[in-house]
Amino acid sequence: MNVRSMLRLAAAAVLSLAATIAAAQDAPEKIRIGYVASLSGPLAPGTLTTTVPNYRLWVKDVNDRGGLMLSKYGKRIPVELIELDDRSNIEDAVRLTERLMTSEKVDLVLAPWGTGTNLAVAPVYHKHGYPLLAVTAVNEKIPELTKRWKDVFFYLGMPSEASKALVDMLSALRQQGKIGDKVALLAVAQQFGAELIGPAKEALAAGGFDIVYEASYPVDVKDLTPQIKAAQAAAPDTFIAFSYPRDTLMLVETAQVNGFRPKVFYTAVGTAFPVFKQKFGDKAEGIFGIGGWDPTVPGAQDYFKRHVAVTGQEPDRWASPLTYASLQMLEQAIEKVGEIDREKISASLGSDTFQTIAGPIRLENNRLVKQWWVGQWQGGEFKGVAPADMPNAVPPVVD
Amino acid sequence: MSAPAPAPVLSLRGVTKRFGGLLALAGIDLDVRPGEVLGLIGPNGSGKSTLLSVIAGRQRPSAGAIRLDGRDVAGRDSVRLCRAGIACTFQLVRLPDTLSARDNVAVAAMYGRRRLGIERARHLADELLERVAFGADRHALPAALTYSDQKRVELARALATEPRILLLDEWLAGLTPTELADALDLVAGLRRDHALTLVVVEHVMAAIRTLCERVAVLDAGRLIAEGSVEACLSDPEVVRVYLGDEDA
Amino acid sequence: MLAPAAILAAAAAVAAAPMVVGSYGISVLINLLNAIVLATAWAFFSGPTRYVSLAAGAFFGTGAYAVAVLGEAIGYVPSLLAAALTGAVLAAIVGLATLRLRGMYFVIFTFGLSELVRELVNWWEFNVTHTVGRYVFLDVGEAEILWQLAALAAVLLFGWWLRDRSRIGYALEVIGADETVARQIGIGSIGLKLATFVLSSVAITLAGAILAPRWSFMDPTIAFNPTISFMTVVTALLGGMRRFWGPALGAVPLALLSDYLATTVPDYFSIVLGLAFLAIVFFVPDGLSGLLARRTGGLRPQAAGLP
Amino acid sequence: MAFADLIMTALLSGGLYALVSVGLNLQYGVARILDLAYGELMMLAAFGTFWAFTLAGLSPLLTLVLGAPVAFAFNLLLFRLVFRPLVRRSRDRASLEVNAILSTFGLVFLLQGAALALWGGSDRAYSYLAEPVTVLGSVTAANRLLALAGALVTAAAAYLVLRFTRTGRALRAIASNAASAPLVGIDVERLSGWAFAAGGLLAGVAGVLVSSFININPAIGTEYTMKALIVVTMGGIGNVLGGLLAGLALGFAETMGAAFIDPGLVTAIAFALFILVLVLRPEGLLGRRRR
Repeated sequence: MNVRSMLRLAAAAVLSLAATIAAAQDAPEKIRIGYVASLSGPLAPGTLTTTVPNYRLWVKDVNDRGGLMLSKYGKRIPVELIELDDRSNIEDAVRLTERLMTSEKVDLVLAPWGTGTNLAVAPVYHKHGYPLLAVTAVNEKIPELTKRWKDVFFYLGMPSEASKALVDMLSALRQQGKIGDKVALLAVAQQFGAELIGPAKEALAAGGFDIVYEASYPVDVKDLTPQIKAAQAAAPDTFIAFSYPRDTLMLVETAQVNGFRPKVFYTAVGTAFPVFKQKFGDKAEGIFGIGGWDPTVPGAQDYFKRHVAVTGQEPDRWASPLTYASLQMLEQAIEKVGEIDREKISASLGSDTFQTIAGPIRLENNRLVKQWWVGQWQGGEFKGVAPADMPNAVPPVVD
Repeated sequence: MSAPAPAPVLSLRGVTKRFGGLLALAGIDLDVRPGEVLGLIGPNGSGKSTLLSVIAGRQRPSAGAIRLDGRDVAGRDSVRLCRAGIACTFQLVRLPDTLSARDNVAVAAMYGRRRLGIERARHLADELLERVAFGADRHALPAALTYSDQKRVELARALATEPRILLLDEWLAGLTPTELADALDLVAGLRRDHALTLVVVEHVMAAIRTLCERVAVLDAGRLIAEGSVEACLSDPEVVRVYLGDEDA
Repeated sequence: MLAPAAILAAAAAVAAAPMVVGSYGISVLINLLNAIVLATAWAFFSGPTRYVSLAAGAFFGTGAYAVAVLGEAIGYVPSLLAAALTGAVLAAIVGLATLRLRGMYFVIFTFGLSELVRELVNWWEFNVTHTVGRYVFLDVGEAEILWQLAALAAVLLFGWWLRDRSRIGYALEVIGADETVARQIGIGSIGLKLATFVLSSVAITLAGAILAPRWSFMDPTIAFNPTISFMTVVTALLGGMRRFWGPALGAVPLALLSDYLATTVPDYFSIVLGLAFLAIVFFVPDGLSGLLARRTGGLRPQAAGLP
Repeated sequence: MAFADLIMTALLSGGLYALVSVGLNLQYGVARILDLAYGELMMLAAFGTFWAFTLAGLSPLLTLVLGAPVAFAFNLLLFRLVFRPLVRRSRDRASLEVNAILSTFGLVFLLQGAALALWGGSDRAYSYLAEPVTVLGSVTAANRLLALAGALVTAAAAYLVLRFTRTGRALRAIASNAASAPLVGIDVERLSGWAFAAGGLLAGVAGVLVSSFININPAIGTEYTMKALIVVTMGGIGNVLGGLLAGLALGFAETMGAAFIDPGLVTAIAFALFILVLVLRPEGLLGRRRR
């Protein structure tokens, strides 16, 4: 049976190759852009909150403009989006990515969602020379990885920077006399939690904070009441949880039920998600979380409205604007190059400055070095509050 | 009844088996002499099958000693007892459903005491099936066989392990009168040819009379009589047990 | 002698494939061979003994994680050996503790085991090494991965074929049907079951170890993916476990079907796959190998070794 | 943490385990269908509750009442269409189990895919009864307390029905020996269908009750299926009280483990307990030996 399937594969490959050669002479009818993402399975909620809506929105936006302007052919060429589902399975992600590049021969491949999946497919992008705009990958090895894979671009930064920004904000608040020294620290026992809690502890210790409670919990935790009660008993000024979406919502609800109201209440991934606002409404007010955005950047408000209109949901107020910004960068890079030449597009992405809904972006060593790390729900909006030197950072509200 | 009895090949002393609060065997003392056919009788639930499975190593006795050729084997499992020469058939036929009749027998010859290779084991299986007057297709799966042929396969399988002591648990039950007569001849012949010692649990009294030199009668886990068939069957307690339980 | 020749020919064809098919073709073949190895290894134990094990994910993950942790430190090949050894030890411990369980209790136990191993590895990484998630930068090409999987599949298939022609094959049949009977005819069932379980688990562990370099990043959630356990069982059941080539037969349509559906109906992928499963249960009751055997006039089970 | 808090946490998480297991006990223990799509039934109910609450402002308790007949009918239909033919075809319990694994695995994909196509894959959540209630001197969320109450009520109801009604006795006869149940005049197919549908109904109840304190998305079911299977197995297949006991035992083990050993190890501790129980009592806490 192997021989037969091999033959069939070979035949398919030959056919599609012939088709490609025949079509390559004139301007292409469309630019084919694909992606493999977790449309189902455990990674789907993140994918369908942050990544996929932006891809669909961007393609619609581009096609509403008539397509991408390729100067080589002197006209706008519409974009066709090819979506594949890896079912949250990493081997499927690798294989289907390979398929898009070598069998479907799409022009560009957008990134999947999540650190693990992005890193798993990165070698495939690298091997076939496709740029990977790995927006939703957060990890400490970014400087090494960008050396290894020159076509891979990172946007969300490193966990140690997140911890530093958070602790800097706390130090400033303490200096203003708004909070005291006592910090309670929780982390989900997973790559994300592990990479954040280590640097956070160091930064807190260096900043002279007093960690009065520290604990971790497994990814599939069912009830966080004991942790919240224990943290509450330690009477901290600041509560920090390096959490994932499902536990983020659980932590907030449990804290509210138990009347646990530290001056600073911070939860991580998920705080910026629309589901957070949907569930807590007014009760979200004042809660800190990872991410944040600046709604005053030109185009940002409009983006927000289009996102709601086209995808039926609000964007995630952390990685969503950056995802869309990464697509704007891709668009501008393509139009600057004027044709689908992936090597040139990668070069442009790595060196040019782009105007986006997240402000002007210029990558350094293939990564975005300045980004929002702490946001706070203020007046129904999750505003960026730290690092304080970000443009339009609003001051954190602590009463 | 003159010469001193030869040393027993199998000797039970105080063999006891409890299931929770239930006493299934209450200190059984019993000797099995080499080459004899010992009948084990008693009403339903008297502990006959339990006793057989304890002897065969399927169940551990709660207390007591079982000596095989003078060595205590109580608590040894059925694998070791099989290799020591004890084989049995089951009260309800138990034949693996995916192996043919022949392979069901052959596999016992591949293990058991002989440990033959596949071809020789199959050859032996053919011989044994013939010996037990198995009349159907050797390649048939057990489900396709008649009950009496299934029983014959079980017997052949037990023989294939090359036992010295063969335990038959109601092997004759459910046979037609003609089949029964043939089967009795067969068992008697096997005993002669293979120098077997047999322990037979049986309800068919005619079979007991034909086959057994001695019987042991169990009731409620106790041994209530032991000796020649006639003597036991006229024992007042045995009569009471049987009339009280079976014929009522 | 037809079967060994066929196995060898298939393995050779797969080994030659990288010269013919492109990168994606190799990916498809890797996926297919991985499914074949997992399903065959699983059925190698579960087929004759009729134990339904959901531990495939645990062993696969153990192999993958072992290579992720040790690969760079001690080299790829030594890390493969270390993975196999870890899998063997784990399987021996698990086997000794659980092979007396039967039916659903064993199923759930083995599933619990996968979760337990994942939790413990996660806990260890979080609290002791402080690095949940490992980077796997090993210089192992796709073709090499394919060759290793092909070799492993060939060894497994050939081993099973050989076993069917040995006393052990017969013994396992009896054990699976009725362990009491097996023991009564002198088959040391515990040792045989344990040995089979260990061999099967080592093969699954090796599959994980071989695939690890394909994903440059590994964390316990990725490595110990419960889907692997379920897909393995379903693949083997679909192919049928009565014949040594059955599980491999189940892998072919599943691997190709899922790729086909993922690309043609990505949005309704799950629905169509679900319907396909139901259709299979209703229209292919004995697995594909059963269907094929019936079509070809029903191989007499006794004609060549075991059924 | 205060002693009262510990006890309350243990009861709540144990109650959650018990709650999700009752329905599966009926479907698997009594109707003999190993339903891997059990969690998906919960997922559908959770989604239904979410939409009823968000779109129509319907209280989850009202959804519970209105949805119950729907869930029952849906599961009865499922049994008639999918599982009855399988039961008829299967030679023995083992082959039924294989068929059930394959078909319900397909059902998992089907139901998840349907939810995905209908409602998308992102997380949904709403807030209901996230109010503090003080019980035994410990502050607890009312919605979690409601789930505990649900566990006790459904387990008690299932137990009483199985124990003291004619139908219940017939169902238990099927559970212990389906082959000989017809001999004593029991309509196995009809009653199995009812048991399956009742189990599906209880899956729905569990889905409604947990929906207010979890994130709802199409993929949440699998986890509950596995948890429920573990609880059912640990308690003794088909034994509702055993399931309740096993659920509570797991809850206590997790809570005490988190408090006195390491919160990062709760799942490992729960599994260790599960494994210990199975090694010591392979038939489950209150199960009866089969062989």
